[in-house]
This record gives sequence, structure tokens and C-alpha cells, in this order.
Amino acid sequence: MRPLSLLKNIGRSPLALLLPVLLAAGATGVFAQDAVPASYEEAISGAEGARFVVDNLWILIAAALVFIMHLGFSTVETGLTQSKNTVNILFKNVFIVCMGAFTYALWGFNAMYPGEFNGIFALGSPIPDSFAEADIVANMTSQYAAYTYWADFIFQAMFAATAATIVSGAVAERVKLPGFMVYATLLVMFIYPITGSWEWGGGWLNGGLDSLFGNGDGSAEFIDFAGSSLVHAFGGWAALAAVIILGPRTGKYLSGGRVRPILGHSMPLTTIGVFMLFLGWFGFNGGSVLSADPQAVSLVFVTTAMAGFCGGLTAAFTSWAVLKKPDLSMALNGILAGLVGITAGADTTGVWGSCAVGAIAGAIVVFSVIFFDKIKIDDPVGAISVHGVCGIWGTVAVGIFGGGVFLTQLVGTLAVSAFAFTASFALFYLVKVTMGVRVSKEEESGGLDLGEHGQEAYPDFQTSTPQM
Amino acid sequence: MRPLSLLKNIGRSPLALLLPVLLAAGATGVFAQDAVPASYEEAISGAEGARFVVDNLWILIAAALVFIMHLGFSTVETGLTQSKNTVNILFKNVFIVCMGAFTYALWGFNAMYPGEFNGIFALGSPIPDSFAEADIVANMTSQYAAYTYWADFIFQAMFAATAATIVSGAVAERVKLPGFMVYATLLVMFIYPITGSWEWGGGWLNGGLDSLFGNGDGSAEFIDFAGSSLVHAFGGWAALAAVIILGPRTGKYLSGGRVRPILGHSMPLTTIGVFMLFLGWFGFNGGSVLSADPQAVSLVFVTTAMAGFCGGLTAAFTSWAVLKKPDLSMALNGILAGLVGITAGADTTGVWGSCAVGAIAGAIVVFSVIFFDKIKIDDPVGAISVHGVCGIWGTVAVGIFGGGVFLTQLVGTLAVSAFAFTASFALFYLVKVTMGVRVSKEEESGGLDLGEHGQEAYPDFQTSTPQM
Amino acid sequence: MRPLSLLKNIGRSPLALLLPVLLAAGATGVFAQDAVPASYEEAISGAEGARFVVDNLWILIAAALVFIMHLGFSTVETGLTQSKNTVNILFKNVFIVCMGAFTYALWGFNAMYPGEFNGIFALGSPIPDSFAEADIVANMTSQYAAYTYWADFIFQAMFAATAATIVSGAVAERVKLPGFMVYATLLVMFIYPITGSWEWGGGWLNGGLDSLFGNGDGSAEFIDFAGSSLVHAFGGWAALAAVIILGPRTGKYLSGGRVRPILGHSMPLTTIGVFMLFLGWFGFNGGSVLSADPQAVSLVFVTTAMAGFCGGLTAAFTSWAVLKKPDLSMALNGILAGLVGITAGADTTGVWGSCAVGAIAGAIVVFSVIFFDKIKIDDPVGAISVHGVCGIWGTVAVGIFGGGVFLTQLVGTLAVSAFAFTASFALFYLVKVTMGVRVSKEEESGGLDLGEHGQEAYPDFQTSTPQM
Amino acid sequence: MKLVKAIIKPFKLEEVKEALSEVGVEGMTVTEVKGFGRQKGHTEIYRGSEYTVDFLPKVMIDIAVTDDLVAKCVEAIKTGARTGKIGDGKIFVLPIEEAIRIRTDEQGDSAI
Amino acid sequence: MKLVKAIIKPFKLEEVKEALSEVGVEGMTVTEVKGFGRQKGHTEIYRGSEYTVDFLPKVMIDIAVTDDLVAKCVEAIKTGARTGKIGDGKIFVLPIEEAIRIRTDEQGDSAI
Amino acid sequence: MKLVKAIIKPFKLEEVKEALSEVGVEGMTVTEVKGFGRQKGHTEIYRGSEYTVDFLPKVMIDIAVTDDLVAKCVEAIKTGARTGKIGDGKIFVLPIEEAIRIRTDEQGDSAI
Ligand SMILES: Nc1ncnc2c1ncn2[C@@H]1O[C@H](COP(=O)(O)OP(=O)(O)O)[C@@H](O)[C@H]1O
Ligand SMILES: Nc1ncnc2c1ncn2[C@@H]1O[C@H](COP(=O)(O)OP(=O)(O)O)[C@@H](O)[C@H]1O
Ligand SMILES: Nc1ncnc2c1ncn2[C@@H]1O[C@H](COP(=O)(O)OP(=O)(O)O)[C@@H](O)[C@H]1O
Repeated sequence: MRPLSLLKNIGRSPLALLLPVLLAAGATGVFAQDAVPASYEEAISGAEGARFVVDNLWILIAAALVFIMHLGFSTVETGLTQSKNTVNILFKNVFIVCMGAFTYALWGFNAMYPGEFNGIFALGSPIPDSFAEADIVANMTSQYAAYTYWADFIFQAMFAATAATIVSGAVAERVKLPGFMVYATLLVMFIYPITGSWEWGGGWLNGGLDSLFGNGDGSAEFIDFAGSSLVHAFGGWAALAAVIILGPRTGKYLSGGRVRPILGHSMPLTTIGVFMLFLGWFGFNGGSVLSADPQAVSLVFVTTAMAGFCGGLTAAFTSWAVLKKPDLSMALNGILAGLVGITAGADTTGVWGSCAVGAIAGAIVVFSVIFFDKIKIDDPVGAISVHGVCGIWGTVAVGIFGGGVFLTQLVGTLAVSAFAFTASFALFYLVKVTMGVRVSKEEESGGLDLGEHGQEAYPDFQTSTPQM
Repeated sequence: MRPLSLLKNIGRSPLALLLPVLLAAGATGVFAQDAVPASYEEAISGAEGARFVVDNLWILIAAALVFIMHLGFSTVETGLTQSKNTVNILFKNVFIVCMGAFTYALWGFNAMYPGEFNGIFALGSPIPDSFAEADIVANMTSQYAAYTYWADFIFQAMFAATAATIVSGAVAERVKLPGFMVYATLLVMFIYPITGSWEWGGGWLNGGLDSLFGNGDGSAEFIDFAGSSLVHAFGGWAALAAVIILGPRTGKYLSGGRVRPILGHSMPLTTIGVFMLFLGWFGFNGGSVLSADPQAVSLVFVTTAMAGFCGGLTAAFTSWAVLKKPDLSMALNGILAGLVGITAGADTTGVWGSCAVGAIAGAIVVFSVIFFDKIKIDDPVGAISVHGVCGIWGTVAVGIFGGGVFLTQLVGTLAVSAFAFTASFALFYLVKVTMGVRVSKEEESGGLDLGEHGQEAYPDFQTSTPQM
Repeated sequence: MRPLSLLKNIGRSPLALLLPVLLAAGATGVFAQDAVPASYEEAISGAEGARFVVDNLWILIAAALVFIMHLGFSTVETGLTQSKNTVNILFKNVFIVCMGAFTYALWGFNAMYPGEFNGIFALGSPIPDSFAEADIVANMTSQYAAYTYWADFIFQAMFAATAATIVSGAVAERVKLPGFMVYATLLVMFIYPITGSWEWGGGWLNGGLDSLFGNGDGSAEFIDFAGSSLVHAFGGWAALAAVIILGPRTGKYLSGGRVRPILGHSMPLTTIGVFMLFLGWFGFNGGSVLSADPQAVSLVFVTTAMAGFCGGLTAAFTSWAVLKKPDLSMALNGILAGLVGITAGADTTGVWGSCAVGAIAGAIVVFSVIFFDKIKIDDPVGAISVHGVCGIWGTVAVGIFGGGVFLTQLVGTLAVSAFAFTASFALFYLVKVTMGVRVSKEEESGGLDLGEHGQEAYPDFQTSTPQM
Repeated sequence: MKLVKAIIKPFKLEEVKEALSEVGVEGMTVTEVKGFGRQKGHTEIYRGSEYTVDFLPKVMIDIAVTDDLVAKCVEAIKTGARTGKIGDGKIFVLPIEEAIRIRTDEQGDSAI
Repeated sequence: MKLVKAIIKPFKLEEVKEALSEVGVEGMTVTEVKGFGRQKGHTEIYRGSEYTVDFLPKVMIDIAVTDDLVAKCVEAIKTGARTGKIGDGKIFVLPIEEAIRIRTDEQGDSAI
Repeated sequence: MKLVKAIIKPFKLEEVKEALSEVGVEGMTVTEVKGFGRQKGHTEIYRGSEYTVDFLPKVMIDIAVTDDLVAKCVEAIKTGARTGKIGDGKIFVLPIEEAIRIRTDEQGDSAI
């Protein structure tokens, strides 16, 4: 997820404790292809060429894995909500992934990776349609990356929609479709690339905190390997803002502090979703190594998996202890919490550290879900807890288990979260006053599938008369 | 999808506009391993050996991705039909993928890639059981391919069943099982390899049109990168023939031109299916580069994804505009339409061109679905529109956006489609008069699950008495 | 699945018939990186470095594919059981995969691959948290493997939970959750690595039978490529022991030898599961080559796929002939049976041999399912037949089609199966007398979802009053 | 007022509904049920074990009608539901003592 | 004894249940049904074809009550179920000749 | 003729059906329902919020019988359905004024 220059900084980072690991990670930038090759043929021949082909292939496969996470989000959200809102949730998710990637090509990619810029905000622009041969070859050096421009783009594009997808789950079952579509498009197109550029685009966050909390030699830099903050906390806190404006589902919070749970309609769908997300995470984190470097990618696979597994275990046992029964939906949320948690430090945390990060995330998420229900923040799928709260946890955990500096991590993640919250609040509010964001009570009770789409998700016992 | 010789032709194609892209694509054949290696050990050692290992690995992974498309087809078709026909649809799909691959080993692979032949039709034969070491090593040169014989076979075998699977969706909910099984087996075993051999096997289509519409120097050759025509249009028009003979589902078309929609039973299943198909398409198109060439595969990933995303967007908005409500099933069909559309030119179309190809396909599919209902062609899942119509669109689109010659593309795709239609018509008719193709009215109303299988897909509220 | 030393033995095996294949398989160990590299940078540079990167990448991708098999198990088991036990089955599977990997890190990996040991049993210990640079580099030689320590671990860890997951399906719908959790944890943590160490860890099985049935030159060694015995038969026979102690579901077996079938609740879920398992099997078997060796991995892909396909075909037709109707659940079981069958000899069996192995497995599984019902062994998902019976079949099939020695194969697989049965019996019995293993009749009739979890899987028509 | 309770084959529901509309019935309530009767269930095999599905899917229609409409209503149901094959179903007529329209508080015949 | 049969909008079930509890009704049986009445179904489009969903989801409640409770019971249902919009539903009162509690063999009013 | 309406525990359906067959009942119609009664629902927790499931799954059987069979029929239901635990359910007997077999136009007792 970081341009090469940043990787080099990290390679120089004097975190003696984790030296070998970092060395491995840093090594991703060291494939020795510094001179511009004479031709494309040359660029892909020889041992360095073969290495380039592998690295590039891995980024592409990782992009495909991240793609399937969108199926994961779709089915997790569908499973945890009522059947009468199923078409709506699926439509929103399908729309977001399509629109997210399209606008990323149109604006986002260049806004997020602008090259030289003021460090805070850059204008976007469409990616090129194709390249002249000279440009293709010129890009195939270690100055650029261990992969092609296209691989770079598609990997990043698959991430882009994630932020809005996270919000989609939190506002489910009462948000008006057109308003949400406008909001999600603007969020993904314009807001997500801003915080992205702060760190991965080489902006102020990447370095700024180093001088503040360290001595500017890179040793106190902000670390967010694959996006605990830049993707997950961003989505989670943007979701909180939207939920605050939108309000809870009708009938969820009753007088006297009583909560009426609104049960999801299919645990198999939710489970399918979590497994798909887990699978995709190997690409999300593994691909963020930005090469197929064997030490780094292998370690990332192990830390990612262990954090997810341990998150599932602690969430299952925590829910059992606190809520008396082992709650499958909590165990599943716990797996996601562990995965979100390790995302910031998947390359610099040791195996047992990753177990700890995941285990703590799994416990956090149970209490967080309960807490948000207590304060009447209605989040049907637990998105704020999983992505927002555990995104912050994961980022600061790098300051504990992953070789980062605690204060840097804390300030960095809060900066991203605060910006996501504020921008989302402004945007959602704007949409509210212009187009409206909430469906009518009747529509909510009858279901958004009929109200927004005139379609049912499971229309089997449907008796009907054909028209005209 | 093309033997090496064809790739070379394309590499020579003087389409200056897209030179770098084509160069990249052509480069797949240029890995410099021309002399037969002394031993297997030598063949896989050194930089060229490493490159061979990567290329081969990618073809295998692509084969696995294409495999999962069959789950995609299964769940799309299941979701868009009634629950009482679910076991039947799943059984048909499971059968086809098993039988398709098996007959491909027995006959199809050698019929489709016969080497020297008359250009129109070749006899098939079983693939070898295993190879002597000398043969293994002899195959590992650029004269053969960037991958092993086994990788070649398994990648192609995974494609084979697709044609019949497309038909399966169109004839769903009223086709008799044994008749369909015989038809599908014959179609996949004998008919599909014929049109395949015309182009990918080096037959008349690959070159014939070049002399007709160009001057025979390869500049007007027919281009069908991964099978918009050879796989999708083939399946779509074969489906049309079957549907014409079979007739619509009982009660679908009423007097006075009224249409009674027969609703599918699970939108989540349909959505899962489309995501699985999309994922698999990265292998379908990406693997058709026939190597892990970084420029070509990366570009193919981008064009494939963008076409799918844009198809989804335009189908969603077109259905919204034309049908008043945003129709999820149409958005999902639109994604598939975009993917089918880009398949012929995924390696030679630019990014924005691929967006156009996909977007147009997404709009076409909506009108096409409506049109076929108007003329009483009953296609429960939209297979004719998605694969047939958009397969043709995608192939001619190469003549607009992808550097091909419009007339060549048009004539080529019509030739394939017409042959598929005719052969399927003859075959299905033959099965009709010999075994019968349609279930009784009672069975149709009671569901094929009970009628053909004596099994229900969701038998939970089942009260029963054990026998014997 | 075998340490390098074993691979070498096989490379030396004088099975002339399959020489080229074995040569290819043996070649996995021949990448020429024998001297310890000077630095990590050196280790991954040059042609050998590039090769190492590919090999390692493939093991990681294979691990991800094996991971998704756990989704396959979950949905197969869910689909073949009643909806009132769905949450319970999903929870068990989620728990097992999390706990299985965690305990494998804690104990199992080192117990299964102990290096020098008595050949029968070794103590486990936690894997290291991270490595010093020197250790990383020292591991990157052909003395160790074609991949990193982490890749090794994660690939093996994904296998580990499989054994308990197999049991989970067989004991479904009546097993008490806490008891099962303890049993599954102990089985995966302590028992599975024991038999694993016998063969893959270099224990007595790997060599012991060679001197017994051959002349100790390696020509009569036990062969279990990817675990027909060590994973599948282990799980299947462990399951039988548990089922014997647990007893059948209430109401399944009636007086007079009548059997009341208890129908599964969702064939789409079962089908999704089988496709996911099939996909994962490409990693399970393909990754067990332990490198990306192009001949070996490609052949394994072909044999694996063909065995699965042929198993599906024969099971479909066998069920049609014997039971009068084509049974989807049997066809799906047949696919799995074929895959289990080929697992022991996927690298040494020819293409048509693999078809035979799979086809026979597909027929066996139908009769086996019927047989176990006759003797009142109640296995809702057919796990004992698919994994136990076909695991044994697959192992001895190596003695017929895969170049192994029949007697060695038979004795080896019986040894593993007998140990699995005995250990599982003891363990399950212990849990029975201490914690109890069976839910009450009322809970069974009301469903384990409410009884154990207080949650329903599909709670849509739920009318409820919120509490406090 | 009477409650006409008809149990019919599911795929006949639409014809019955149309026949009822024609005789002036403006309201009805439909329930998915399982029926057991002379029409014997079918024998199936699941994973090798034979069993009989005893209960067949039917649809039950409850129609409240004024006394004068009962005969027409019964006639309409028969026309719509009959296939002549076993399992066509039954019609039962039950007395209703009072009917109320919730929305308007109307009572008696005008509530229907 | 009477059988009070009410057909109401599904989302009103809980309010009706509470209103009934307040007047002393201790048991009821609820069925998911589809209703056809004055409240016209909605017109939808599926893949280009327009159609009307004629039958709307409703909930049917069967309550056996002693004669003296009928009026209160009807009143409670009206209070709980009324929205004032078309489609609120109906209440039918049918005679019951006998009631039996299976567990205890109690008969008549005490069985309810 | 009477309509015997029984609400029982779902897992007792088969025993009841068999008991009914034995006394000569040849037809019945079964509906999945939710019951509310003395048998209190269970308290569950979903994602941290406690709630009570008030309505428990039951099965309702409608059996039309000739007057002389009513007593036997009720007896059979009781035998088949009783567990002795709370929630076993109820039997209600309602009058039927007319019965028609759709297939044959038979009326009265012979229609059942
Ligand atoms: N005595 C009865 N009481 C209630 N419902 C009945 C009775 N007899 C039949 N039914 C219902 O009517 C349906 C059709 O009855 P059946 O005896 O199969 O055929 P037919 O209506 O042609 O005589 C049954 O499936 C059942 O739902
Ligand atoms: N004659 C009838 N017999 C049985 N049920 C009826 C009858 N009329 C209406 N219903 C039920 O009552 C519901 C509401 O009736 P409807 O006419 O739509 O509105 P309203 O109750 O406001 O008059 C219907 O959906 C149907 O379930
Ligand atoms: N007054 C009633 N009217 C209609 N159905 C009732 C009534 N009372 C009970 N039932 C039904 O009978 C079922 C069992 O009643 P319940 O009071 O729980 O136990 P028991 O039958 O042992 O007294 C309830 O779940 C409900 O479906």
C-alpha cells in the first residue's frame, strides 16, 4: 500500500527489535532493476524479469482476492439484516463496488497518489487509456514499483469501494437509496483519497508525526501497513457520522432503555460472508507487501490468519461469558475484528503478537457492540465496532506489538478517524437536506425491497396477476 | 486461448494505435526458450526456467478460477428460478461440469486443437495417460507454449462445459432431465470443439476472413481473445435454438400479449453467483493471455473489471429509467453482459474503451431481455441476452474499440453464432423426437425437483412416514 | 506434505512405469540452492531466488485455497442438516478452524514435524515469534524447503482443523457443544499430529513398511501424497468412533429395520460447499507438491479434477440405478469421494488412472452411505463414507494405479485409521463421562440452535418482546 | 354470514380468485397448508432411505360472505378449483356470528 | 365460547397481543396469511414485465374466549390493530361448541 | 358435521396423524402456526440485547368429521399429542353447516 520511497524509509527504520522482519519487508523494494531496460522484452527477461513477472502476478491475484471481499461484505450485511431489505442491501453493495472502481479510475487514483503535492489535498484526474511502449518500459524499474501501472491501479481500485461498503452496513434497513448512492459516490470519489494521500500518497501523515514524536529520522513514523486506519477506521467512523444523522431503525430503542433486537435473517449468509472476507484479506494484507517477497508475504499470511482466528476465539468466549450463550454472530464479528486489528501491523508484528492483537480485538468488539446499543447508535451489522473501533485499536497496537511509536500511531489514527467522521457528517447532512436520507415509516415497516426496488428477495409464495 | 502461432500473427499486426498493448500481448510468445532443453531439470532452471514456472502456475490458477465460474452459473440460475426447480438446476450444472471435462479429455481437446487439419472439422481422441520424460521436456519450449501440456488441458477443459451451462439456464424449469443430459453431453463433446477449432485450433476463421476483408497479411484477422463468440455467443445462440423448440414455461405468456413474470426465488444466490463469475473471469480472460506476461495480464485485469463494473452501472440506471425502479437482477445481468462484452478484446482495448464496451453491453442487456419477452422467447435467467447478444456485441466491439476490423468481426461472430444455433437446433430436435425434452404440465407445476429427482431443495417442513 | 528428505527417497524410487511423473515430482527438491546464501537479498536474487519466490508464493496461495475448504465443510454440513441446527453447525466449524490453527501454532506443528524423533510420538511446542536474520537466510536452502518457514507453517495449519471438521459433520444435530469443543480441540492438538508425524514427520510409517514389504530400498514405501489417509481417513474413522458412542439422532432408526430419513434443509448450501471444497482441493493437493514445479503441479491439477468429476458422474448414475432417481446429494458426495480418493496418489497416478480412482470412489460412496444406514450408524452428511471409506480406498488405489505397493498401502492406511478410531473413541468416551456429549431429547427436538446458542439461523418470523 | 373455508390445489388459486371476483366476493384470506387425504403422498428416496411424503401442499382460503352469497361462492370455488383428479379439495361452510371491519367499526354484512 | 378470528396488518401484531393481554386473554394462535381485499396490491416490474401483487401479507389470530370476554376482546383487537388506513383487517366471531385442554383433559371454559 | 381444530406441539404431529387414522379419520389439513399461551417463551440474547420469544412454534390441525366421530377424534388427538407438560395445546370443536367435495360435488357427510 505504500509507494516505494516509503518502503525505503521503513527499511532504514532503526527498530532493532524487529530488524529481521523489517529487513524482509524492506527488501521488497530492493529488486535490482534500477536502470531503465532497453525494451519490454528485456524488462521481462533474465532473473530480474522473472522476478518482476512473479511480483506483478501476485499483485493481480491479490486484487482478485480483494475483489471477492465485496461479496463478503454483501452477504455479511444481508445475513445480519431482515429479509425484507435484502434486495436493497445487495443492490447498494453491487452499486458501490461498480461505482467505486469507476470513480477511482476517473479521479481517485491520481488524487490519492498525486506524486509531489502539498501533503494535504490533491486534485484527481482520469487514468490514461493506454501507454506508449516507452512509457511502459520506463515504468518497469524499481523507481516505480515491482509491478505494472495497471496492476497498481486495479489493486488500489478494489480497495476504494470498501469505505462506502462499511457505511452501507451501518445505515442498512432505513436509508433511502438515491441519497445513499450520491453520498457513497462522493465519499469514495473525493473523501477516501484525501486521507489515503496523507499517508500512502506521501502526504503530511507520512513523516509529519515523525518530526513531532521522534527526531525526524523515520524512527517515529506513522505506520499503517494495509489500512487499519486508512481503510477500516475511515469507513467505521464515516459510518458513525451517518448513523447519528440517520437515527436508529424504528422500534429498536424503547422507553426505559430497553432495546428490541432486530434479528438478522440468515446466519449461513453471514458466515459465507466472513469466510469470503477472510479469504480476501490474504490479498488485502498480503498484496500490500507490494511484491511477492517471500519472507514478508509469508509472515503477513501468518499474522493475518492468526489474528483472525484469535479474534474469533476471544469473541466467542467473551460473548459466552458476558451474554451467557456462545453467540455465532459475535464470533464472526470477532474474526473480522481480529483481521481489522492486524491490518496496520501485519508485516511488523510477530506471530504471538498478532495473536494478542487479534484476541484483544475480538474481546473489544463484543463490548463495543453492546456499548453502541447502550448509547442508541443503531448499527445492524456492527460495522462501527468492527472497522471503526478495531481499526483504531489495530493502529495503536502497532505502537505496542508492531515496532511503531504509540503516540504517533494514536495521533495518526485519530486524525484519519476525525477527518472521516467530519467529512462524512458534512456530506451526509448535505444529502439529507437536499435529497433526504431516510425512508418513510411505512416503507421501513414494509421493507426497502418493495419500497425502493419493487422486488422481493425471496418471492416464492407470490400470487400475482400479469398487467397489460 | 490461442496457440502460439496465432499470437505471433497478432504480434505482427500493424495496428499502430495500440502498438504497445499488442506488443505486450505478443510478447507472451517471446520467452526465449527455443532450443529443446537437455533435461527436465534444465528446463526449469535458470531465468527462463523460473519464468516457465510462473507462466505455468498462472495458467493453473486461472484454471481454478474458471472452475469456480461453474458455481457462479449454478447459483445465478438457481436464484433466478423457482425454489421447486432448485435441485434440478443444481444437478444439471453439477452434471455438466463433470461430464464436460470428462468428454473433453476423451474427445474434445484433440478435436479443438488438432494441429494440422482441414480447417473445418477434426476427429477427437483421448488425451494421453502420461508422458515419457523425453516428451515432457520436448514440450517445454516456446514452440509449444509457456506452460505444460497438463496445464493447457485443464485450463481448456474448465472452459468446455460453459457452453452447455449457458443453455441450462435458458431451458430451466421445464426441460426433461435425461433429454437435456444427452443434448448437453453431445453439444459439449462434439459441437463446441468444432467452432473452437475454427479459430483457436487454427482453422478457417483464423485467417480466412483476413484474405476476404484484408489483404491476407494478418491485418484483418478475426479476433476473439477469450471467447465472446467462441464460448459465450456459442452458448447463447445454442440456447435460443433449444428454447424455440422447447417453448415457454406454462403460464408465462398470456392472451393479449400479457406477460406473467415468474419470479426467481433467491436474490442472494443470484448475487453470490455473479460475484463468483466475476472472480472467475479474471482467470477466464487473464489466463487467456497464455502466460503471466505482466503488461498483458495486468491490462486484461483492468479492462475486464472496468467493463464488468460499467455494465453493472448502465444496466442499473437503464432499468431505473425504463422500468421506473432500480432492478437488482438487471444490474447483475449488466455486470455479466459487460464481462461477456470485453472478453473478445480484453487484451487490445484501452481502459476507457473497455468502459464503453461494458457500458453499452449493460444497456443492451436490459432492452434485449425485454425484447425476448416481447417475442415470447422464455429465458428465465437472461442467458440469450447476456451471452448471445452481448457475445456478438463484444466481438464486433473489437472492430470499434479493440483494433479489429469491423466486417471481419461481424462475419466471424455471425458464423459462429449461426453454426451454434443450427447445430443446437438439430441436436435438440433429435433429442425431442427420440427421448422427449419437455416435462408434463403436472410435473412442471409441481416442480422438477419432485418430478425428476424425488427430492426437495428446502424440505424443512416435511412430514413423512418411513417405508419398509 | 513431505519434508524434503522424503521427496528424495521417492525420487529414487525405481517405479519405472511412472518414471517421468516421479521424476517431475522428485524434481521439486532439485532447485539448486544448496549453499547457504550470504544474505536475504542474495537468497531472493538471481534465477534461483526468483524460483524460490514463485515456489513460496504458490504454497501461500495454496494455503489460502485450503482455508476456503473450511467454508466448504461448513456449508456442506449445514445444507445436509435441519435448519434448527444451523447456528450450531456453523459455530462448531468456525470454532474448529480458529482453534485448530491456534493449537497447531502452540503445539501441533512441532509435534508433527519434530525432526529427529522416536518415530512414534513427539512432544510439541510453540512456533517461534520471529526469526533473527541469520536464521531466516539459513532456512532458505534446499536443505529446508522451497519456501519459507512461515509458508510451511500456514499451509500445514490450514490442514490441521480438517480432521475435527470431518467429525463435526458426522455428529451433527445431537452433540453437546462444550463436550464437542473439548474433544475437537484435543483431537486436533494432540492426536492428529501423531499420525501425521508417522509419515510426513518422518516417523515409522515412512520407511517401516518398506523393509516389511520390500527390501528397504524405498521401493515399497508407504505413499500418501496429500493425505487420503493422514487427513481424510483419519477424520472419517475418528468420526465413526464418535458416532458409535453418541448414537443416532432420535427417530432416525425405527423398529423393524425401517429408517426415517432426516432431510437436510438446503441443497444450494450443500452445492456451494462442494464447489468450495473442490476449489480448495487444488490447493490441498497442488500445494502438497511443496513447490510450483510445473510438471508435478499441473499433473496434480489434472488428476485431482478428473477424479472429482468422475466421482460425481458415477455417484449420480449409481444412485440413479440403485435408488431409481438421480440423487443430487449423492452426486455431490461422489465428487468429494473422488477428490478424497485421488489425494493419496495425485502426483503419481496417470490421467485415466485418476478417472478410475475417482469413478470407483463415486460408486463406493453410494453403497457405503446406504450400508452405514443399514447398520444404524447415523452420519447426517456421509462423512464416514466420503472421508473414511474413500480415504482408505484412495490409499490402497495408489497400490493399483499410482505406483505404490498394495500391501504397504493397505497396512499403512489401516494403521492410521485404527489409531484414529481408537484415540477418538477414548477421547470421546472420556468427554462423555466427564462433561457429557449428547443434548437432551427436548433440545434435540427443539433444535440445538435454541438449545445451545439461544439463536435461530433464520429468525425472520420472530415476534418478540424486548427485555429490560 | 358464513365462513366459507376451501382447501384447494395451490396452482388453482388464481382461477378460484378470479371466479370469486366475478360473483362479487371482494375479500379473502389465504393460508399455505399441508393436506392429508385420499390423494396419497408420493414415495421418495433420500440418500438411500425410502419414505412417503404424506402431506401435500395445499392452499386454504377463508372467505366471509353474506348468507345470500354462499351458494354462488361455493359454485365459484368449484368452477375454479376442479381438475377432476383426486385431491381437488373440500369446501366447508361455517357459521359466523359477527363480523367487524377494524378500520371503520362497521359491523355485520357491511363489514365484509 | 367463541372463536374470535382477526386478520390484521403484520406489524400490528405486538400491539394487539398487548391489548389482548390487558383484557385477560391468555392464549392465542397466530398464522401468517396472505390477504386479498379492498386494499389493492402494488404493481411491480420484474425484468421488464409488469405485474400486480394481489395478495398482501397479513397475520391471522385465532382466539378462543368465553362468551363474556368476546366484546372486550374485539375491542382490544380494534385498539391494537387500527391505523385508520385501508387494509386494517377484519374480525370474525364464530361459535365454539367444545374446548379441551390436551394436557389436563379440562373441558369448556376452563380449558381456554 | 364438526370442525375439530387442534393446536399441538409440532413434533407430535405424526403420532396424532396415526392415532387419527386408527379411528377412521381419512383427511386433515395442517398449518404451521405460532402459539401464545401459558407456556412462556424463552429469553434469548441477540448481540447483547435480551428479548423474549413469546410465540412458540405449534401445528394446527383442521379436521372435518361427522358428528358421531367427534368424540373418538378428540380422544385420538389427546392420545397422540399429550406429553403432560405445559404447552400441549387445545382442541376446539366448531359446527360445520355444509361440506362439499370439489372433485365430485358430493355434499354432506359423504364429502368428508
Ligand atoms: N376431513 C377433512 N378435514 C379437513 N381437511 C380435509 C379433510 N379431508 C380432506 N381434507 C383436505 O382436502 C384435501 C384433498 O382431499 P383428498 O381426500 O386428498 O381428495 P378429494 O378432495 O379429491 O377427496 C386434503 O389434502 C386435505 O387438505
Ligand atoms: N370477505 C372476507 N373474507 C375473509 N377475509 C377477508 C375478507 N375481506 C377482507 N378480508 C381480509 O382482511 C384484509 C383487509 O381487508 P381490506 O378489504 O383490504 O381492507 P379493510 O379491512 O380496511 O376493509 C384482507 O387483506 C383479507 O385478508
Ligand atoms: N385461548 C386460546 N385461543 C387460541 N389458541 C390458544 C388459546 N390458548 C392457548 N392456545 C394455543 O394453545 C397452545 C398451548 O397453550 P398453553 O396455554 O401454552 O398450554 P396448555 O395447552 O398446556 O394449557 C398455545 O401456544 C396456543 O397456540
